[in-house]
Amino acid sequence: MTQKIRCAGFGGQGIVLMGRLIAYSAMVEDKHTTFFPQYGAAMRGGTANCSVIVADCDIAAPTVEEPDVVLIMNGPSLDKFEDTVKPGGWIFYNTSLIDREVKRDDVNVFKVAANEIADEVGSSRSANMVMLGAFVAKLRTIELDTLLTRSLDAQMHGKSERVMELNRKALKRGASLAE
Amino acid sequence: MTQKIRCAGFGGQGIVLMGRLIAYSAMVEDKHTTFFPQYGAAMRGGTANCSVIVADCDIAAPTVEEPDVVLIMNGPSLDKFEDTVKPGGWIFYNTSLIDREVKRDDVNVFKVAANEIADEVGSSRSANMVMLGAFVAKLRTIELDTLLTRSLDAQMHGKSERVMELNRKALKRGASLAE
Amino acid sequence: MPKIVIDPERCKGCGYCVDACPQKILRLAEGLNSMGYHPVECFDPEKCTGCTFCALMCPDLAIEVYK
Amino acid sequence: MPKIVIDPERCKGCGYCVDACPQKILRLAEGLNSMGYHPVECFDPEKCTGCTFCALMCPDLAIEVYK
Amino acid sequence: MSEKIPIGEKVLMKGNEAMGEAAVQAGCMAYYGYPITPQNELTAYMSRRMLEEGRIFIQTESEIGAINMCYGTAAVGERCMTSSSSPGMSLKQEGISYIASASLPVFFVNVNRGGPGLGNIAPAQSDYFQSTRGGGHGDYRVIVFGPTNVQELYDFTMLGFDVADKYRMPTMILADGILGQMMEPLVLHEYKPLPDLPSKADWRLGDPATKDPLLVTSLVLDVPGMEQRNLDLFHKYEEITKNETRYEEVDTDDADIVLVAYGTCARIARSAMEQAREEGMKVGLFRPITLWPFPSDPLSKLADRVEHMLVVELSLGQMWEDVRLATGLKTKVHLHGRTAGGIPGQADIVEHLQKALDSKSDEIVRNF
Amino acid sequence: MSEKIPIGEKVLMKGNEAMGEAAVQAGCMAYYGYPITPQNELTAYMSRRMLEEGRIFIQTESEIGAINMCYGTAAVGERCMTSSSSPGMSLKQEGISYIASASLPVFFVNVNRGGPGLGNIAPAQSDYFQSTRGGGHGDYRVIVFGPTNVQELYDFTMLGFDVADKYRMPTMILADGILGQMMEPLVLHEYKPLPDLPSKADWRLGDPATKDPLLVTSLVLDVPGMEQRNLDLFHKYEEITKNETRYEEVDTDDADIVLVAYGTCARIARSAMEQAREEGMKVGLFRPITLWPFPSDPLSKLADRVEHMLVVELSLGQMWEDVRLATGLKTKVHLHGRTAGGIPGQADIVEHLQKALDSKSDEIVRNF
Amino acid sequence: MEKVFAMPEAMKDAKTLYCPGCGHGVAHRIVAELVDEFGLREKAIGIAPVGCSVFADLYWNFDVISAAHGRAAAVATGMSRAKPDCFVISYQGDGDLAAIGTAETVHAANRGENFVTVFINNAIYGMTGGQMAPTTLVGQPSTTCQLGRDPSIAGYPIRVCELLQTLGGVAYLARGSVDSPKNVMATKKYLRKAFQLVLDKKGYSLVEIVSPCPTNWGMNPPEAMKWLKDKMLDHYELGVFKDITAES
Amino acid sequence: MEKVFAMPEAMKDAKTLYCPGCGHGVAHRIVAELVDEFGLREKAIGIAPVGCSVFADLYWNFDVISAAHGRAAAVATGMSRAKPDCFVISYQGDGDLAAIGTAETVHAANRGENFVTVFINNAIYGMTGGQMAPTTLVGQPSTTCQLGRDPSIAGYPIRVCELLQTLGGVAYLARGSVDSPKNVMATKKYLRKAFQLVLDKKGYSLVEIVSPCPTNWGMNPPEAMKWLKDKMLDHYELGVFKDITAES
Ligand SMILES: Cc1ncc(C[n+]2csc(CCOP(=O)(O)OP(=O)(O)O)c2C)c(N)n1
Ligand SMILES: Cc1ncc(C[n+]2csc(CCOP(=O)(O)OP(=O)(O)O)c2C)c(N)n1
Ligand code: SF4
Ligand code: SF4
Ligand code: SF4
Ligand code: SF4
Repeated sequence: MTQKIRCAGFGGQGIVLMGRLIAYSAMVEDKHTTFFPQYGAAMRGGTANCSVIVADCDIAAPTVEEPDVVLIMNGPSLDKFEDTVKPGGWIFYNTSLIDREVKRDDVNVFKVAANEIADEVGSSRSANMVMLGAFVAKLRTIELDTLLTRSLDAQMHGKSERVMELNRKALKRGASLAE
Repeated sequence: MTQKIRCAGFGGQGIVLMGRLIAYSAMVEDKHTTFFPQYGAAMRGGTANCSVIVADCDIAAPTVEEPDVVLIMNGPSLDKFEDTVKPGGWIFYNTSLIDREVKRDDVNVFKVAANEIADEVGSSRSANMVMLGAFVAKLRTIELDTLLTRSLDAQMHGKSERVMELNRKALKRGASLAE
Repeated sequence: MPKIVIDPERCKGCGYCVDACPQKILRLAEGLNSMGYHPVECFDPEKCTGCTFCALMCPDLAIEVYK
Repeated sequence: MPKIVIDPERCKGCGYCVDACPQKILRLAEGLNSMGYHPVECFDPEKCTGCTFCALMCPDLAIEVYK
Repeated sequence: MSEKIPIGEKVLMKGNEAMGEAAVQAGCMAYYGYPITPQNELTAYMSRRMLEEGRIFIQTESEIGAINMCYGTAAVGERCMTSSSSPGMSLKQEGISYIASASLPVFFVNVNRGGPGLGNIAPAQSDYFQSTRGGGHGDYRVIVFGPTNVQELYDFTMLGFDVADKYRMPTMILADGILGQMMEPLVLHEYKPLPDLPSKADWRLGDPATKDPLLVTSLVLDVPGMEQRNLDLFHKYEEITKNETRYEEVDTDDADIVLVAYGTCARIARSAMEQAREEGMKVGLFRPITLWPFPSDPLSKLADRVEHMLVVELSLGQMWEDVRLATGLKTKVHLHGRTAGGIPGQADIVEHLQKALDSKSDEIVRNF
Repeated sequence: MSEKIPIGEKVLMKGNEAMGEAAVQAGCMAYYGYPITPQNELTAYMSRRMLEEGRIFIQTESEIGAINMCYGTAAVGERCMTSSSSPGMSLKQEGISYIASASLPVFFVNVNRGGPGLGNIAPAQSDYFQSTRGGGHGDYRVIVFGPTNVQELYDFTMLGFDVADKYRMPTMILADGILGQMMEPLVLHEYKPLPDLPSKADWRLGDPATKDPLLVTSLVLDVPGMEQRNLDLFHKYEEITKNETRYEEVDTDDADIVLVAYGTCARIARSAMEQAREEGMKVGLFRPITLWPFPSDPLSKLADRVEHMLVVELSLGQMWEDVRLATGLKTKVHLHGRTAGGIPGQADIVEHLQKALDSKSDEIVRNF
Repeated sequence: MEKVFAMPEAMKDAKTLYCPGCGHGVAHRIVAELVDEFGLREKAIGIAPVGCSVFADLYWNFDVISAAHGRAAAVATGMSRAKPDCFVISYQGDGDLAAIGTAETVHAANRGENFVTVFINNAIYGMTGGQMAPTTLVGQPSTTCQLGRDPSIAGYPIRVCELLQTLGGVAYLARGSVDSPKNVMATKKYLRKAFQLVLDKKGYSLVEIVSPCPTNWGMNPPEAMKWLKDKMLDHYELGVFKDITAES
Repeated sequence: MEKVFAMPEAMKDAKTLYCPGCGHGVAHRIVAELVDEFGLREKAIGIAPVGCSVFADLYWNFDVISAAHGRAAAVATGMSRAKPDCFVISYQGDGDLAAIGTAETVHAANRGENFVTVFINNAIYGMTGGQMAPTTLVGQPSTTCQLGRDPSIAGYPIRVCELLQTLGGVAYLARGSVDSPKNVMATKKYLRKAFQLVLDKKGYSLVEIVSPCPTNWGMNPPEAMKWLKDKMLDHYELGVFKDITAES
C-alpha cells in the first residue's frame, strides 16, 4: 500500500501541521513515510500546501504528482488540485469555505464543514483537526488513536493543555463524521 | 635568426628598461620581438630580470629557458643565470660589481666595467646603458642608431634632457668598448 | 463634506488607520474580504474631517480621502 | 658607558635613526652593505646617552642599545 | 526536539535539521552561517542546539564571513561547518579555495536552489559543476556527497566531518531543496568516528604543546614549492578516488538501459524504473553517492555491457558530462535535464527511457 | 602612450595595457576594478585613460563591488568592464551568475595566477573550470576567449564587447599571467563593431523613450517561468556554439599526434612542435581560441584520423576533460599539465610527445 | 470635491504581497509620491533588493532593477555614474544594507555616489523568515536568536545613520518612522530633502525608516506598532543626522 | 652593562623583505615586544594579511596564519571563539581592513570579538604596487589616481577609528604613529592597553598605526616621514578614541 496525500489551504490554516501529524503517526505505526511542505518566499497571503506519502514499503519518489487523497481547506486550493487527484482517489473538502461542488465524477468526495464544526467545538482554528479526523476515520491510513495519544503531543508540544484538548475534541468530532 | 636575451641585476639598476629598449628597437626595425619582465610581489630588495626575444620570423614560445645572450649587472644574477646560457652563447657581465670570472668555457664572455664607465660619463645610474651599448655594438641584434634616435625617446619620454643626454653618452661609450 | 473611500479588497485589516483616526470613526468589519481579512469600515462618516491620517498610515493604499 | 651596536647587514639606510638621535651622532656610511645599502654608523660614540631613540625608530631592528 | 535527543531511536525530522543534529553529534564545535532559503532551518536549528551544547553559533555578516570563520576555526583544530544555498555558495568559493590550499578540514552544505542569479527557491542540482569542478580558482577538489534521503543527510554529515579530518580538506553535501525541506523518519545513530583519524597536534595553531611556531597558509610565492604542494594535493585526490568513491547499483545486471541519477532525482528515477520494468523495459539504476570522486570506473565497466544510459538531473547536462567522461563513446548517454526548480515526472522519465531505447544509432535523446 | 593613441600603427605594449586600450577604443564607458597582481597595469591604465576620455573609472571597494557596478551600468545600456585575477574572480562568481541570468552584456578579464588560495602570482590556466563551467551557481555559460599574444588580447577585447552585446551575456578573456605582463608589437586596429549589433532600446533602464516601466531581474519565483528562461538561455548557447566557436589548426593534416593547447601554452607547444618535426615526429597543433564554446566538433573530427593527442595546459587536467569529452575514446588523450606557475619547457613537451607515441595501447601518458 | 489622498501615479494598481501591517507599503508609497512630485517617472530607476521588497517592480510604476543581496549600492553606483540623468532610488532592508552589504554601503556613501537610499529598518530578516538582523534589538527574539539577541554573542544593534555620519561623501542622513501620521509626514519630508539633494548632485543621501514586521516579530499589527514606538524608537533616535546644505 | 634595547624573543632573527624605511618593521617589533612582555609566545596567533606583511611568519616567532585579503577579522573570529585561550593578533593593512574587508571589520567590531587588531594605515596599497587606498589623502597620487585622489570621483580618506567608534562591541580604539620616538612609545602604550583588554576578555580592540610607505609614495624615507608628519597626521588625529574601561 502506498498512499499519496496532499493537504492544501490558506496560509494560517495549519496545513503543514496536518501533514506533519499524518507523517508522524505513520512513523509511529512503523509505516514508511515522507513529508514535503511546499515552501515559498516568506511573503504572506498565498496558499499553503504539503504532501505526505504513507506506505508499507520503501518510498522511492518523495514527490506527489497524482495524489490518492487531497484534504482541501479552501476554494483556491480546490481549483488548483481537483484535477490532480488520481481517478478513484479521494477529495475531502471544507464546505465551510467552499461553495461549489466537486466537478469530477471519477473520484470519491467527502464533505466536511470543518470551520463550523470547529467553531462548535470551541475555535475555528481547529478546523484542520476536524478535517484530519474525518480523513483518518474514513480511510484509516493511520489510526485516530495514534494521533490522539502520540502525535499531537509530539508535534505540538509546548501548546497549552486547553489548545491540546480543543484539538483532541476537534479530531474526534471530525472522526465521528466518518464513522 | 632568433635571439633570446636575458637581462638581470638588482632592482633599481634599470633592468626592465634595458629589455624594453631592446624590444622597442627590434620593433622599430621591423623585427619580431617579445619582452617579458619577471614580475614579483611588490616587495623590494630582490633581484630583477627580464627576457627579450628578437627574431626575423614569428615568435612561438615567449619563454626563455636557454638564453643565447645574458646581460648580467650584478653577482647574484651571474650565479643564477650563468648555467642557463646556451653553449656557444654570450655572457656580458658587469665587472664593476662582479669580482669573479665566468666558470663556463663553452660560451663567449664580454666584460663591461659598467658602473665605472657610467661614473665617468656622469652617473653610475647609467650603468645599464653602458652594458646595453656594449651588447648592441658587439652582436648587432639591433642597431645602436635605433636606440639613440628612436627608442630612448619613446621609452623614456618625460625624462629631462640632461638624463637623456647622459644615457646617450653612456650607450655610445658602451658601444665603443665593442667596436 | 470630507470623506474617505475604503477599498475593502485592498485592506488587510491591520487596524493602523483605526488607531490613527482622531475622530475614532473606523473599525474592522465583521465580514471577511476575499483574501480572508476583516476590512476596515467607517461607522460614522459624518464626523470625518478629511485629515488623511488613516490614509497616511495605511500600508496598502486602501483609503482615498476627499475634501 | 651607554652605547649602541649597529648591525650593518640589517640596516637599509633609511636614516630614521639619524634624524631621531638627539645627540646627532649618527650618519649613513660611505660604503655599501651586501644588500646594496649605505648602513648607518655612529661617528661619535662617546656622546651616546643610550636614550634608545634610534632603536625605537628603526624598522629593521638593526640597532641594539646598552646602558 | 532539543531537550533530549533520542539517540539510537527513530524520529521524524526535516532534512535540514537532520544535518544539524548530525553535526552536533559529530562534535562540530562551531557553526557559522548566513540565512538563505531553502536551508534556513539548518541555521535556526544550530542557533539553538549549539548554544545548548555550549558551543559556538554565529549568524555572520555574510557568507564570506562564514567561510572565513571556518578557516580560522579549522586552523586551531576544531571541527566546524557552514551552510548556504546557491548564491551564497558562489560567495564562498574564494574561501573554499583557500581552505583546500591550506589543507584545512571544513565541512559545509549547499542546499541547492534554482539559478542562475537570484533564480528561485525551488529544488535544483545546478551547482553540480561548481561543487565538483571547483567554482573557486586554482587546481583543487572538494569531496562532495549527494545523499538521497534524510537518513543519508544525517549519516553523510557525520562522514563529511570524518573525511574532512582524515584528508585535511573541504568536504560537502550537495542537496537539492527537496532534501533540505522534507521530513522522513530517520534513526539518530550514535556518532562513531572513522577509525584512525589523524591527530591534529602537529599542525593546529595556538597549541602550547607545539614547540616551534607553526604556519597555516595558502601562499607559496616560490613556484616549484607551490607546484609541489598542488601535486601533493592531487596525489591525495587520487588516493581519495581509490578509497572514498561511493555509489549504488540497482538491477543493472540484466539492464538494457541504466538510469544515472543522484539525490531526489535518484528516487524519482527509481520509481520510474519500477514502472518501466512493469511495462517490460529492462531498466537499471546507477546512483553516484560521491559526486567527487565520481564513480567513473564502475560506470565505465557498466558501459561495457549496457548500450544506453539516461542521466536524469535537476540541471542542464552537468553530471551528464561526468557520465560521458567516464564512459567515452562506449555507450549512448541520453539526458533528461530539468532546471530552475522543474522536477522530472515519473512518467516523463519512463517516456524518455522508451525514446532512448528506440533511438537511432547516432541519436542522443535530450530534452532541451 | 596616452597623449595620442596611434591608431592603425604598430606599437609596443604590455598585454594588460593592450586590453585596456582596446576597451577604450571599443567604447567601454566604465571600468570598475580592484587591484590584484598580475593585472594591475590594466587597472592603472584605465585609471588614466578613462578619465582622459571623460568616462568612468572607479577603483572599487572590492571585486564584488566591481562586478555589481557592471551589472548596474550594463542595465542602463552602457558598455562596461571589470578585470581581476584568480582570487578576485572567485569573488565575482555570484555577480557573473546574476549577469548571465539577467542577460546583461558585460565584458571582463581574468589574468590567471597560481592557485588555489592565495597561491602565487605566477602564470597559470587553472581557472579554466571556473571560467568555462560557471564557477557561480546555476545553469549558465560565459563566452571565454583564450588569446595567445598581445595582438589577440587587443582584438578579442573588442570582440568581447561586441559578442557580449550581440548575445546579451557575459564574455571574458582568460589570460595566463605571461600574457598580461609581456610586451609585444601590436597594431592598434581601429574599432569596427560587428555588423547588426542589436539595439538596447527595448530593454535598457532609465531611457525616457520607453513608455512602460522595464524590469531587469534574475528572479523568477514561478518555476515554469524560470525554467523557460533557462531553456531560452541554453538555446542561445547552442546558437553561439554554432556561430562563435573559434580555433586554429596547424599542420594537423599528416599528424600522428596533435598537441592541444591555448594561451601561452599554445606558443610553447608550437615551438615544441617545430622541434619535434625536426626530430622526425609528425606533430600537429590544435589551438582552441574560444574555450567556451569549446571547439568540440573539429576536435572530434580530428580524433577520427589522429591516434594521439597531447594536451598541454597550465593546470592539472582541466581542458583535458573537454578534449576527452569531445573525442570520447576515439583517440588517446595524453596530458602534460603544470600548476601554480610551473611552465612546461619546450624540451619537456617533445619528450612527452615521444612518450605518448611510444605508449602502449591502453596507457595514457600523464605527468602527475 | 477634491481627492486629497489617492494612489500616486508612480504606483501600479496592484495589491501587495506584504503581510498585514508591514511597513514596506507605506515606504513604497512615499517614494512613489515623491517621484510624482518631482516629475521623475521617466528618469527614476528603483532598486528592488533581495528581501521582502524584491518584488517592488509589481508596485512601482517606473523602471526597476533587482540587485544581488547586499549589492544595491554598487548597482546604484553603476547606474547613476553611467547615466547621471537617471534618478536612482536604492531601496534596501537592514540585512541587505547593514549586514552583507556593509562594504558597498560604506564605500558608496564615502564616495558620495549620487543616488537616494531608502533604508527599511525592521529589525529582522523578513523574507527568509525572521532571522536576526544587524538592527535586531538586544533581547529581541528571532529564529536565529531564539532566546533574544545576546550582545555577548551577536553584538549590538547597529545604528546606520550614526555609523555613516563620519564619512566624507555623505550629503544627507535622516531617520524617520511610520508609527504615526506625524512621523510618516516627517519621513516624507526627510525623503523629499534627499531627493532634492540628489537632483542637485550633492551625493549620497539616505533616509532610514523604522518599520514594523508584525509577522516575524510574532505580533499582530497593532502590537507591532506599539513595540516599534516603545522599543525601537528608544534605540533608534529619529531626526536628521547630516545635511551638508544645512552646515553652511 | 645592560641591553636596554634588543631584538624581542617573539621575533625571529630574519632580515625583513620590506623596503627601506617601511613602517611595517616597527609595528612588527612593537607587537613582538608586547607578546614578550605579556608572556604570550605560546598562546599568540598572528594573522598575516594579504599585503606587504603577508610574510609576517618570517619575522614573528609565534604561530601565524595567513588570511584571505580582507578576511582577517573573520579568521580572527573563527580562532578566538574556538580557542578563547589563544591570543589572536589580527594585523591588517588599510586596503585589507578598510576596503575589501569593511564588512568583516565592522561586524567583528560590533560583535565585540575578543582579539587585537593592529591596523597599518600607510595611505596606499603597498604589495600590489601603489594603488589608492581608502585612506589615501585627497590630492595624493597613486597608480590608480595618478593626478591625486579626487574626492568627487574616489571619495574621502576614511578615518577608521572614527567610523568604528559608534559600534557597541568595541572595547578600545586608538591611533598612533611611528614618526618619532615619542609617538612610537605612545603607540606601544596604546597597543599594550589593547593587549590588556583582550586578555581581560573585554572585546574588540584596535590600534591604528599611521605608517610610511616610501616606495609607493615615491619618496625617500626621510621625505616620507616628513610627509607623514605634515600631511597624514593632519588628517589622522592621534589619540585614544574609545576605551570602555576609561568610561567608568
Ligand atoms: C547572497 C545571498 N545571501 C542570502 C540570501 C537570502 N536572503 C534573501 S532576503 C534576505 C534578508 C532579508 O532581510 P532584509 O534585508 O532585512 O529585508 P526584509 O526582508 O526584512 O525586508 C536574505 C538573507 C540571498 N538571496 N543571497
Ligand atoms: C581577493 C583579492 N583581491 C585582491 C588581492 C590583491 N592584493 C594583494 S595585497 C592588496 C592590498 C594591499 O594593501 P594594504 O592592505 O593596504 O597593505 P600594504 O601592502 O599596504 O601593507 C591587494 C589588493 C588579493 N590578493 N586578493
Ligand atoms: S491601515 Fe489600510 S490595510 Fe490597515 S486596516 Fe486601515 S485600511 Fe486596512
Ligand atoms: S641611543 Fe640615543 S644617543 Fe645613542 S645613538 Fe641612539 S639615539 Fe643617539
Ligand atoms: S515578513 Fe515582515 S517585512 Fe516581509 S512582508 Fe511580512 S511584515 Fe513585511
Ligand atoms: S611597498 Fe610600502 S608597505 Fe610595502 S614594504 Fe615597501 S614601504 Fe613597506
